[in-house]
Amino acid sequence: MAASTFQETTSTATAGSGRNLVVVDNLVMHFPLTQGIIFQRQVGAVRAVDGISFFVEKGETLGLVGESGCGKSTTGRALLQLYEPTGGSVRFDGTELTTLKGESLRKMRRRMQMIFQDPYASLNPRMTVGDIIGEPIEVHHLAAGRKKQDRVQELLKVVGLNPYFTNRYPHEFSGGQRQRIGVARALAVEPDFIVCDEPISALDVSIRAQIVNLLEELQGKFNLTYLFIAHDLSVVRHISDRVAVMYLGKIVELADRKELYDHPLHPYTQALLSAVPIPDPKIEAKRRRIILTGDVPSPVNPPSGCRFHTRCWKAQKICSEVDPEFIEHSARHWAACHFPG
Amino acid sequence: MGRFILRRLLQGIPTLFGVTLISFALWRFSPGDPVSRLVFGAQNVTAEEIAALRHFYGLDQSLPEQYLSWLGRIAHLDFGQSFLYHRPVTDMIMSALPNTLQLALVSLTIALVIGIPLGVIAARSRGSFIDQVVRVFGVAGHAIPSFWFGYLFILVFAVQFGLFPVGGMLTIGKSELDVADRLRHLVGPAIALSLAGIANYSRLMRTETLDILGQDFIRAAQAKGLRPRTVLYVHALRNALLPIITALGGLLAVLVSGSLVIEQVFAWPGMGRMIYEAAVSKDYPIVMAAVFISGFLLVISYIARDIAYGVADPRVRR
Amino acid sequence: MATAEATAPAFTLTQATNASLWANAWYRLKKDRLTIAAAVMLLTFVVLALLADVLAQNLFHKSYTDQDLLNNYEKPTLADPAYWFGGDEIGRSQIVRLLYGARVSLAVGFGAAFINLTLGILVGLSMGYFRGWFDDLMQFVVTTLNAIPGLYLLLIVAVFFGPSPVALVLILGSLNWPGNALYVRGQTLSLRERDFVTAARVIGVNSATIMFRHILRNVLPLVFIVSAIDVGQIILTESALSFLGLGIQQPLPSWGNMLTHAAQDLSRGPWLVWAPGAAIFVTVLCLYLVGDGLRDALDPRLKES
Amino acid sequence: MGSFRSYYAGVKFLAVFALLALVIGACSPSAAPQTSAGTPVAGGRVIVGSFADAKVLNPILNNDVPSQDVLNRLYESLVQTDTKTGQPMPRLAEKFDASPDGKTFTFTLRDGLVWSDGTPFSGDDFKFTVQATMRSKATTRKSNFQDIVGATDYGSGKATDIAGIVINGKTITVNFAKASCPALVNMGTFRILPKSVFGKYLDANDATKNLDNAPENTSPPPVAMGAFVFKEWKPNDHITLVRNDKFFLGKPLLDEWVYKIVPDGNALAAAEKTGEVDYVTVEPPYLEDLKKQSNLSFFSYLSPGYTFIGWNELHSGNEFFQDKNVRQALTYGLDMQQVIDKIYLGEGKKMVAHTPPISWAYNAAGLNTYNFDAAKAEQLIQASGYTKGADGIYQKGGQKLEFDLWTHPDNPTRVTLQQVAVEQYKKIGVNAIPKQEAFPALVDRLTKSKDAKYGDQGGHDFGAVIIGWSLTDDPDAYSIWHSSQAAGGLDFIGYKNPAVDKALEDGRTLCGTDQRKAAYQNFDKQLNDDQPYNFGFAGNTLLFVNKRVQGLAPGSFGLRGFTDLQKWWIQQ
Repeated sequence: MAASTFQETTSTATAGSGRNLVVVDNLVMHFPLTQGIIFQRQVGAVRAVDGISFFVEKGETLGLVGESGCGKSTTGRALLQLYEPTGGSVRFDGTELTTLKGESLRKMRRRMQMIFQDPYASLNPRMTVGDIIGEPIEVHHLAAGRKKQDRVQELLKVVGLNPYFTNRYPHEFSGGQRQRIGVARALAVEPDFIVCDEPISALDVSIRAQIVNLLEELQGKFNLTYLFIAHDLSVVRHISDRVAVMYLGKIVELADRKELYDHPLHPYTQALLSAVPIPDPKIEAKRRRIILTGDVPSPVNPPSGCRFHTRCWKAQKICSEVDPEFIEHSARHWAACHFPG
Repeated sequence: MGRFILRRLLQGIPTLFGVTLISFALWRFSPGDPVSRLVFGAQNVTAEEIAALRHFYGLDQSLPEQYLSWLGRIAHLDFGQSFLYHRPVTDMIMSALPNTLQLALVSLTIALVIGIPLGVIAARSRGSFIDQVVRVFGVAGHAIPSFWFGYLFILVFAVQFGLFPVGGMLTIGKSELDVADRLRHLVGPAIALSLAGIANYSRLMRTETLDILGQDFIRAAQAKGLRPRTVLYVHALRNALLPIITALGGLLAVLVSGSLVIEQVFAWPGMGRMIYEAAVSKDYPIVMAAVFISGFLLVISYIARDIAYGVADPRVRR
Repeated sequence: MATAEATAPAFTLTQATNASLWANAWYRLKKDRLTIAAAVMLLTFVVLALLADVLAQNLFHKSYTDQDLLNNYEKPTLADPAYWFGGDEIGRSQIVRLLYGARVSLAVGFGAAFINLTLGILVGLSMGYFRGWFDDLMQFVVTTLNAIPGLYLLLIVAVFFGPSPVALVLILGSLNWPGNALYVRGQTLSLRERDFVTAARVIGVNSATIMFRHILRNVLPLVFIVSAIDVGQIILTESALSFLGLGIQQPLPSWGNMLTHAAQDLSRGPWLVWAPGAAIFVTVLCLYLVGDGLRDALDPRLKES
Repeated sequence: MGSFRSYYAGVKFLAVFALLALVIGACSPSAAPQTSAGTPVAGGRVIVGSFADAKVLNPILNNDVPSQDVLNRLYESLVQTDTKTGQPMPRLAEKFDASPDGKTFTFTLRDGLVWSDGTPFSGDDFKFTVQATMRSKATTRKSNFQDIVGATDYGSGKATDIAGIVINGKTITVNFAKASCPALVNMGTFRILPKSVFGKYLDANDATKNLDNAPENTSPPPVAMGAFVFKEWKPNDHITLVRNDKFFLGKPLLDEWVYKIVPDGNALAAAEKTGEVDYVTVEPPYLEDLKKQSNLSFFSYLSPGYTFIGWNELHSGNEFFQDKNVRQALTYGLDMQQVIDKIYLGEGKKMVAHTPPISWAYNAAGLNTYNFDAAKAEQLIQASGYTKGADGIYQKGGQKLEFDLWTHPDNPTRVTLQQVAVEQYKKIGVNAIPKQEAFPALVDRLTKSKDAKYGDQGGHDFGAVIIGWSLTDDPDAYSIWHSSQAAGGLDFIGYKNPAVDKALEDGRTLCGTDQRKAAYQNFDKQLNDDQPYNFGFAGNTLLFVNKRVQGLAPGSFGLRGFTDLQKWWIQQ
């Protein structure tokens, strides 16, 4: 029911099947820039996320890709209500999150978790592994005492760590092991949905596959839904069911994985794809690489019209004047471009 | 730059306002009042005289009136007249402030000149006997209560050896411009006042230098053929500059309000003694003016500090 | 007066993550004999202060108020334990008064530092964590308090409350916290942006728990070090206040008021000066050395070369 | 420091610096006469060390000792009490006379008196000073003059002249509306301002004009009547005066008289040793050390004043202070002589009544000496029906002999006395609880606070207090002991005794020497028996002067250390 009302008023990208777990509609996240000490006045805003809409279906993995600073991490965090969004709505399993406060929000947190990019920074150096993984269990009163201990050990086993490590501190582990601890902490509350914020970018290349495999394995085991954030398309290719591409606070293209990789519509997606190396040396040799010129514009003062026009080789006059609509060009394939294809 | 300074000055106004309000409230609500002190012990004082005195000092007004009329006068830079001394507060501050500044600047210089090398020396030989000696020595002066240090200095250097005068700023009868005599009088109080600085700066420099020593550019600089000591001092100093400036910002204001104990022991006619005497006598025009001025100087010193920050570290500049 | 401004430690925690904090610290500390010696000395003073009653009753057989006016200014003598350090102007035992003075001075020092610490942490954490108007307001309060000459505040407040030890603890404890608060605030501002804090929020940990379990735990070791030096400063400040007649009042002894009194009586009882002077000196020095030593030990940047 | 504070605090207690005629004072035996070495020569400078700076150099506004020290060098008075004998001596007036009814005073000026700038000195200067005082809004000195006929009318602007002061050539006649024997001292020793300088600040027809804010108050004009003329004032550092060649007692030998501020007691003693200052008065702790210095002369003399313990008779819970037996017991039970001997090195005298032993009005005959007697103290307490409780403290009807004993911590002397008193009283079964409070707060407690029960009768919120008086040279003690002073005045212990009132009134109205002496003897006998205070002791002034300074003649009264300043000279 909710989905249908959306259809009338907002972008079609929020309309999925009835199995949607997360529906994001016109989400806006601006960070104000202020001046003055006692009497602060706003002098502008960092428009980190500037009106995006998408849905995540139950059990799927949605990849969210974009350059650093394009707002993808902000999207993930705003979605989890770590920031108070400036505008728009986020529905989780039918519940509007942006208006939730206090205890009810805290209850919802049990169902949504996050895995962080930097496994060194995301674990409190002053807490033991047992405390770190035990904390969510304790906070949500899932178990206590001996049972909590058992649960922690079980979780360590699940993520492939020795269950007897509970008394150790994070610094005694390697990067990969730490990321497993982070995963265990996320799993501790038995969530439905996990935002994976570039969970492997900070890891050694040799371990990345292990973590991706672990995540995939857990998804199957616990019926998890992922929003998988990454800064290049090669990473999400393996794990994603669908992929969204972000540029400067906007989603410019969203499609099923195969569709997006095979038929990218937006020039920016094409440029990103061109940078992905292809394992076949013959194809790789012929591959045309699109080199983007210029810097990413400032999110404080984004370009008029299509935000990509300053770097786009296809740009026409209209691109700098009219912001292209995000429309469904083919089934479940949305893009925002005046000259798609 | 001009706009930056102006903006910061304007931001200081609420602070100054708060400072004066707190001081006024403390002064008024603490027990004792100037008139009853004046009258107590003077025999046969009449009730009319007491009433006249209250009126003369403006104490017959309501508290808000007193505060507002003080604020009104401040707007014209009129600090009023001292209860105790019957003279304009501005004159009194103008006679005490230069003395305090003179002492403060000299002691600050001593603290920097001794404290910085001590810190670097300690760090260079970290863990060694020298380090431990310097660590103890750097702090030792500060660990002695300052009045006791003053007494020892006087007993040994003034009474026993006659090297320095016991106190005061000038030998009676000597010219104001007699620099040698002035310096002789400065030695004791300036050293006593610099002890805290020596302790702080030597500790600060030691930490900074240890940090530098762990970094690669020292080796790089050495590879370029620079003398290790030069490299160390230049780099350590540069890195320590920001924390030292931070420390100086607050310190200057502290020094300006005077070090009562040292001024007391060495008979130095500075701000500390003036504020102290005014505070115990409840001579509020002096206290309020002194608090206002030291608050103002603090605001100024913070601005100066921020400017110095910009010069020392381009990243901070906006 | 003490210039507490300059004592803020010059390093931050952001890089401290990788070190096994206490284990490494202890390893480093063991090698720093000066710090160990200072710590042992401090501990001795604390133990002696705690044993003041026992020693006074069983060894010296005098209370700190027992007078012997006829035999005042007793010179130090080995014959009577009570006069090992001599007697004062009304014939009280100097050594007994020193023991009780240790109790008072240390209690004032640690008590006031504890209040400074608590206030500094509470305010600083809240400022850094909540930011916004609360931070602005407290910034204003802190700047304003800093802008009033501390001496003047002390004078007025001391006149206000009278010079009892409890009042003194409250006064000194409520005047020095702004420095601690600003320091904790700075640390909190940087820590609250760290991922482990975000992770805690994702889990649904409430603000208070985040502040105290996640952030405070990371700030605390450094704040303790600042506080060690704070204790020393407060003991010195008490002696300066005694010098001005506003410190701990007789008959209760504090090292500060004993020294002040003795210093005014230098020609009649010179021996009265050295013990309290030395007690203050050694204690403050040791507190500094322990503070600095701990900081060295905890600072991950100071690698063994 | 403590010494500074004690001195400083003492300043507050300073009563008027009166110097009356008729004083038959005795100088303390330890004041050694100075042996003059060599022939006096002109030139040189003497540096006087002081704990505190002068505040205001105008006798009308002055309230403190340091200012008085400097003022007395600049300005002169009609009469002056003799330092050693305490007798009234001619000063600017070569003759003076008081009528037996205490209402008319006549002064005859010397010939040829001139100010340092050559202006002649006349009775107009005196009259002007009285006028200026009456018109001032910032003075506490009106009591010296307000009973002069027409003075208050002049002050309020109802009259354009003071009718009671008549000047006839060299003769000044002052008529009082009511008898006031102490007026001769209070008025006669008042320092006279030059009308030629200050006259412009007064307007006979405009009572709002006064010299309260005259710049000359802090920067005196180079017009002096005293031995020295103002030169410069560096606040909190020093004040320099230079010789007045026209001084009426002869040109001073010294070129300069410098008042140097050294606020710390230890530093001041050190400065005296090194010769940075020539002249200091010190607290007992520095006595032994300075006595050993061969370059210093030592003078010791009793000053009019004493340190006492006051028992507040109007304090709820401490009603036992209304019981004479208890008060006497508290005097017997504290060995004051031992305190003087051990702590003040004998430099003081035990007091058993108000009038200073050096005063002409003092008579030891018939006064109980209250020699220390703990047994007697307990007997007295028991005689009043008190019994010793299990805690060793006497009690009656549930009320224990227990009270708060206040003093101010900035005076170590008083704190020490407090500690001793607490211990010794404990031994006679009385529990004194030591309490200390900063001086301004204590003043409020003594004068402004209200006791819950006796507040409307003038009762204040303290049990007992250790504090001190500095007294005028005249024995008049009306403002401290008259029952009219219990509410709001200096009788803050609420002592009321009609016989004492009568004696004090006689002392003010019956101006004959014998009559006054009898009155004050009566007064002392009453106080001696009543013991409303433990009268404590009077401490000596301990004066050290560098031996290069010659020609000194210090004593208890009048100009004290600065007598005959024109005769001082520096040995080369």
